[in-house]
Amino acid sequence: MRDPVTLIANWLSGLLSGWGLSPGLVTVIMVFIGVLALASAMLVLDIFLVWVERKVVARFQDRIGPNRLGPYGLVQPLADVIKLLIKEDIIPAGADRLVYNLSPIIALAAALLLWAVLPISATIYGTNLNVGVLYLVAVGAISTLGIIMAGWASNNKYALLGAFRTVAQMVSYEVPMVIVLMVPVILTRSMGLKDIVDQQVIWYIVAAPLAAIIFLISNLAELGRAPFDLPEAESELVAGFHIEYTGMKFGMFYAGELLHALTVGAIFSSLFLGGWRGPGAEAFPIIGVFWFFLKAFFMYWVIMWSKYTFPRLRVDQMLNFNWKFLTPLSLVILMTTAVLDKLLPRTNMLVYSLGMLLLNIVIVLVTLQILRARAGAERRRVAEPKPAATPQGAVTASQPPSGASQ
Amino acid sequence: MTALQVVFLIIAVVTLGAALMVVTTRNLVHAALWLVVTLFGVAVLYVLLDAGFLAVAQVIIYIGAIAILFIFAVMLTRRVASDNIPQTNNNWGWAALVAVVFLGGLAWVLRPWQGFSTQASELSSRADPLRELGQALVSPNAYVIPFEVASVLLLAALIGAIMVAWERK
Amino acid sequence: MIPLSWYLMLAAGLFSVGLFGVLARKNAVAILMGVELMLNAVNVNLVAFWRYRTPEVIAGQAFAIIVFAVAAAEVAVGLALIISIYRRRNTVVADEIDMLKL
Amino acid sequence: MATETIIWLIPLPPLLAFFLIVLFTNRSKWLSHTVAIGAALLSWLGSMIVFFRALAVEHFGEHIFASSIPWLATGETQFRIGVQIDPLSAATLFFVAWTVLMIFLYSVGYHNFGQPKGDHDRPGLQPHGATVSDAHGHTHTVPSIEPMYSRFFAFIGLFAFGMYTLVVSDNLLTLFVGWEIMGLCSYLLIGFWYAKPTARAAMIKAFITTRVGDMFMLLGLAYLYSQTGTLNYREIFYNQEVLNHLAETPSVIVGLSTAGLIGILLFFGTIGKSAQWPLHVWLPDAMEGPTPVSAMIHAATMVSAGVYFAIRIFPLVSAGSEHGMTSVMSVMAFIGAFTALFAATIALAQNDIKRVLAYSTISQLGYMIAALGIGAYVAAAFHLITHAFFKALLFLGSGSVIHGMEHGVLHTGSHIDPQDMFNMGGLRKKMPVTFWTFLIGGFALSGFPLVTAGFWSKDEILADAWGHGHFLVFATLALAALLTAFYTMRQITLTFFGEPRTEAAHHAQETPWTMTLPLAILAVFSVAAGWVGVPEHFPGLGGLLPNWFHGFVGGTLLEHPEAVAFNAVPLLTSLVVALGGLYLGWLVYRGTTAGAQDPIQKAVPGLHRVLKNKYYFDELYDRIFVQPAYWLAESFTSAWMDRGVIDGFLHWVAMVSGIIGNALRNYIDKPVINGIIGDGTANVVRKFGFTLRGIQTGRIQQYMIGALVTLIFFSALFYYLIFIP
Repeated sequence: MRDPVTLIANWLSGLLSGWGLSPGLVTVIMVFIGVLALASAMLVLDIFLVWVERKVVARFQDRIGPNRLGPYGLVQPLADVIKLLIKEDIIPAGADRLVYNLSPIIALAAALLLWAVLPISATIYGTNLNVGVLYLVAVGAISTLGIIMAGWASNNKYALLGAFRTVAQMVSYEVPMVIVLMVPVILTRSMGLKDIVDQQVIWYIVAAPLAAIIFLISNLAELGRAPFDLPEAESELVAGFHIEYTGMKFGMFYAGELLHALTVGAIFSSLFLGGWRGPGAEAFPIIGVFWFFLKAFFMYWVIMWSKYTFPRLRVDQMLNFNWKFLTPLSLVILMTTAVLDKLLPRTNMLVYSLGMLLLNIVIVLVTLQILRARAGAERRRVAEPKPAATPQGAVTASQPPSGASQ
Repeated sequence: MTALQVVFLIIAVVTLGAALMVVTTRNLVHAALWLVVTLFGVAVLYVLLDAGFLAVAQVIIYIGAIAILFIFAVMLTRRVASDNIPQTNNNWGWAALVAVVFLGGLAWVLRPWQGFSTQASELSSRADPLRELGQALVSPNAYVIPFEVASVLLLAALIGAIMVAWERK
Repeated sequence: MIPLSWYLMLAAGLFSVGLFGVLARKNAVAILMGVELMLNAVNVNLVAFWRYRTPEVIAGQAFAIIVFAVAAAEVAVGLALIISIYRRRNTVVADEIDMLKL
Repeated sequence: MATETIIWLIPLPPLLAFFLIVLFTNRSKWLSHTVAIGAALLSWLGSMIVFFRALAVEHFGEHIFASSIPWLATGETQFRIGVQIDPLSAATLFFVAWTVLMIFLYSVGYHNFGQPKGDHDRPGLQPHGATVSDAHGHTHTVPSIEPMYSRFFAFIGLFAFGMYTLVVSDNLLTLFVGWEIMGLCSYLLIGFWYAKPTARAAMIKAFITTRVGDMFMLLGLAYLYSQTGTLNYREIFYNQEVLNHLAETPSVIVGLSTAGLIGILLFFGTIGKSAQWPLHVWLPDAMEGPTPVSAMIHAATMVSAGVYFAIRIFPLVSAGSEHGMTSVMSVMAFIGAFTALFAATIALAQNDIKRVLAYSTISQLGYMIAALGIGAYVAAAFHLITHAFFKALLFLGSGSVIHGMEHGVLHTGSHIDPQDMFNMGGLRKKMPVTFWTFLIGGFALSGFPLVTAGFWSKDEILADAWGHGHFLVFATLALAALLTAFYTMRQITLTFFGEPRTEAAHHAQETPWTMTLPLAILAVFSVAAGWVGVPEHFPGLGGLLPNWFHGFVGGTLLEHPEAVAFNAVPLLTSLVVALGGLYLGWLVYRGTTAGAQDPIQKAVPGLHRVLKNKYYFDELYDRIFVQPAYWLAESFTSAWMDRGVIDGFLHWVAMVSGIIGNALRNYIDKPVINGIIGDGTANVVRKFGFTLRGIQTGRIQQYMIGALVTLIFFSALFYYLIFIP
């Protein structure tokens, strides 16, 4: 009973094969059922997330949030969904119908597809891709595509501009994310997420805290939330790429975004916080699920926390921060961890992790030192008194410059 | 017809159809999107050919970067009201003919080739293509040189592209 | 199982479609797309030959990776050129870019 | 100093004078004439030394003064030139030295040295006198100095050099060089006053006619050289076998031996130079030159050079004359005699004082040539020398008469010809010295018996003619002698006797001492020279003086010519002829008054007109030679030959080439080359180019299709060729 899910799965496959289906077909059906179960679970969770989002945001802003409908406003999301479903579905004139309708689907699908790889518990996982990590990046790329299609199809200049900004941001932040993503891969010597989580007896946050932070930051940018929420900055671009979307299409976008945030939290936790690892998770995979979701929601909270505290960044600040700070730093981390990995003995994970931690601390100190020096130079430059019109300059060209200083 | 073959056929049809759509649709953005579909089809083909890493790489590189680049390019170079004019130039007849002849030629050449219909051999279980690939790419006696050259090429292309597209004032 | 010939035929088809795209499309970007298709066809062939002929030798896949790199570089530079031509000539139609002079 | 070096040096001072004057001193007149006269003195001194040393030598004919140097390398042999003085050249040298010196001296006075510059004298014209105002104010014109004074002395210096070279040379070539230099100087001096058109015509006439003679002479020299291989006197004229060889070998012209032909050709040179009958026309016109020139050229030197040359080649001419006169000698005799008579007759009708003397010179030269023709070698030489003296005297005398007359013309300002005898008359009172010397010269010319040198030499010739039986020659010469006496007396009476027929004659004055001194000296010689050659068996005077001349000059020939036996007839005829002529001349012309007509003209107007116009020879030559020459030049060569034939030919060639060119252009160049090859290929290439141009469309996709099509085609081809079998 420690693992009801696999139990049910085996039961079902036995049932099916019992019906005389060819084993291939059976696996196909089983896979299908698995996917269906996971997807529907996620979507339901998605609706709950809407509530969570609004409640937590309210709390941050020192207000209560929806509490009218149902106990603590739990029914509010349902109301929202029903409202969205009822709303008239307007397609802007000149919009590219096919692309217009396709983009919300892709946006949501991208979020869902990520779950295929995440090991929810020791035995419950979509599939054990040996290139799991890369899969994550790939799906991220697809979400970018969706946004572009949305921006393009709605035949609206602001939408297009918003789409461009989003894509620029996502594409540029993808680079540090992918690089930093390699750090856990180096630590576990495998790209499969299942292996990463299995290896994480000692959470990787301990071994590579800096990598974790960079991963988190870049993912925030990927989501287009928090300090980096330029795409749908209300004051400037109204609602970014999903201006023209109304009704359920907008709902899908909104839900996709929330789900994606949760997924990022889940990925972060599985990569750096040991995923389903927790006391009793080994023995009872179902408890693993609990730990997994606990960590996921914790990270989700952190994301929301950063969203409602940091002010919005300017576009050039955002890009500079990425290309001039994050990318070089992540490259350095990757290089050093790779080198150190070769040096440190893998036999004793604790020593290994501490070594890695030490490395990270050193890197942090060095970067702080560099930043402080650069900041000092900048302050001096700004503070330097710029001379007013020097007498030399005032001299007419005809007289030789040397003699006119009296 | 095994399931796999059915899957293969579906994917083949999807890929070829998307490819045809890429070269025939009038709206360029649609062409780009159909391209994405084709690339996706190819990625799935890789999966069928047990080259998982390549599939994901395909997705990341082609769809993630190149397709988006295409879309960017199309949007940047869009001229007003030029979407619905026929996008093929006037000697498409010849092009079609050449393509068909090419296809025929290839097929005709491949037919007598004895290895034409070899069946897929079982992958030895212990073999881990990803590891082999990783090592092949960096081990000196295999493909490190092309790998390094490719990196230099990418750097050059990077700088070149920026220089060329630089908006000279 | 799927015989190698299917893959080859698929690749050939994809290649010739790409070829047609290159030869027939008016827009330069579309031509590059055609080129991409042809490169993908090549990749499929490479991987197919790796899978069917010599699974023990990783050369096929290595080549595919290299083709990826080259394709990416090629598209980057190609599109940069096209954009600069567009800025200078205000056209991307291949037939109108027939003068070496700017 | 050795005699040979002196001989070498004799010709050089005048040449030096010529260059000094031309290059340096021509600006100052005094310096120029001093240099010239100094040079003449030096040469004269050298000649006298050599002459007297020659006299001192016993049998001078055999051992003569001679020295020669190798001058020209002709193949392996060296052509040698040098100097040689033998008795003949010694005698010639003597009279040449004297006459040249006298003429140099005379020219100073003649060209009015010391007189003021002419008012409007122009170089190239005779001085026209200068107006001078004496102490108390009234002006009168005085003869002015010759503007080209130093130029005159330079030319006569060059002339003297030519004469001396001719005399001292030991071979025919340097003789010919001297000969040509004198020709040039006569040309320059005749045309001294080159502004006068008549002078210009005369100089050209003189030069051309002498050149005709010289051309034949040159032919003769060349022929001689080709036959004998040398031109040296000793090797030819004193080498008997050479002479015999020449005499025997027949020449190109049948009937004439080589010696004969060469003789005739060389004799032509003498005819030209000494103005014998056919080529005599230039001498009278040469009177255009100043009188010293006429004297020098036409009395003393140049013309006598011609005779000297004839005497020099006498051995060649007389080679083979054992059996009577050779053809050449008969030709010489005929021409000599005829010229003597012919010139004498013309002299009768001349009014100009100098022209009469010119014709008398021609006739006297005819005498010498006739003497040579009949073999009287010594007599010819003797007459040559005596004639030189008294003819120079007569010419200089006439010069001083003219000079006196000019004085009178300037004084009276009347425009009459100072040279015309009919404007003179009665000058014996005005110019006594000139009168007496002129009289002596005249008597010597006409052969006044016993006293004058002319008598002895002319008598010698007549005696020889009679002695050798040439009676025809004797008769003509006697008649010529008569006419000579007659016109001499005519001249003397017209100029000196009677009353001055014109105002100018009335004011004529005696000429300065520089002119009268030479007259006096020459007068002495005209008399003394005769006594040198008095024949032994002459009745009365015979034995008094030894016939030195015959012995001395005879020595130049190989075998001595023996003196001819005495015979009374020639002696008597010469006496009668001389005295008769003189008396007749005085008788006819003593009464002529101013403006009177010439008695002869009154007597025989027709003959007189013919004589006056010199038998119309000038017109004859004009018609025979000059007109045809012009015609030849004008119509034949230029009109017909040049324009007609040559130009015609050229035009024809041009036309033909034009036609060919056009034909080529029209039928080959345009249609074939331009058409087929040129444009044809161009069109083909263009067409080909056009078809190919299609490919260059600029559309990149068409290129790709093209490339792929060929790729497929070739791959199929190769596949089919290589793989299938």
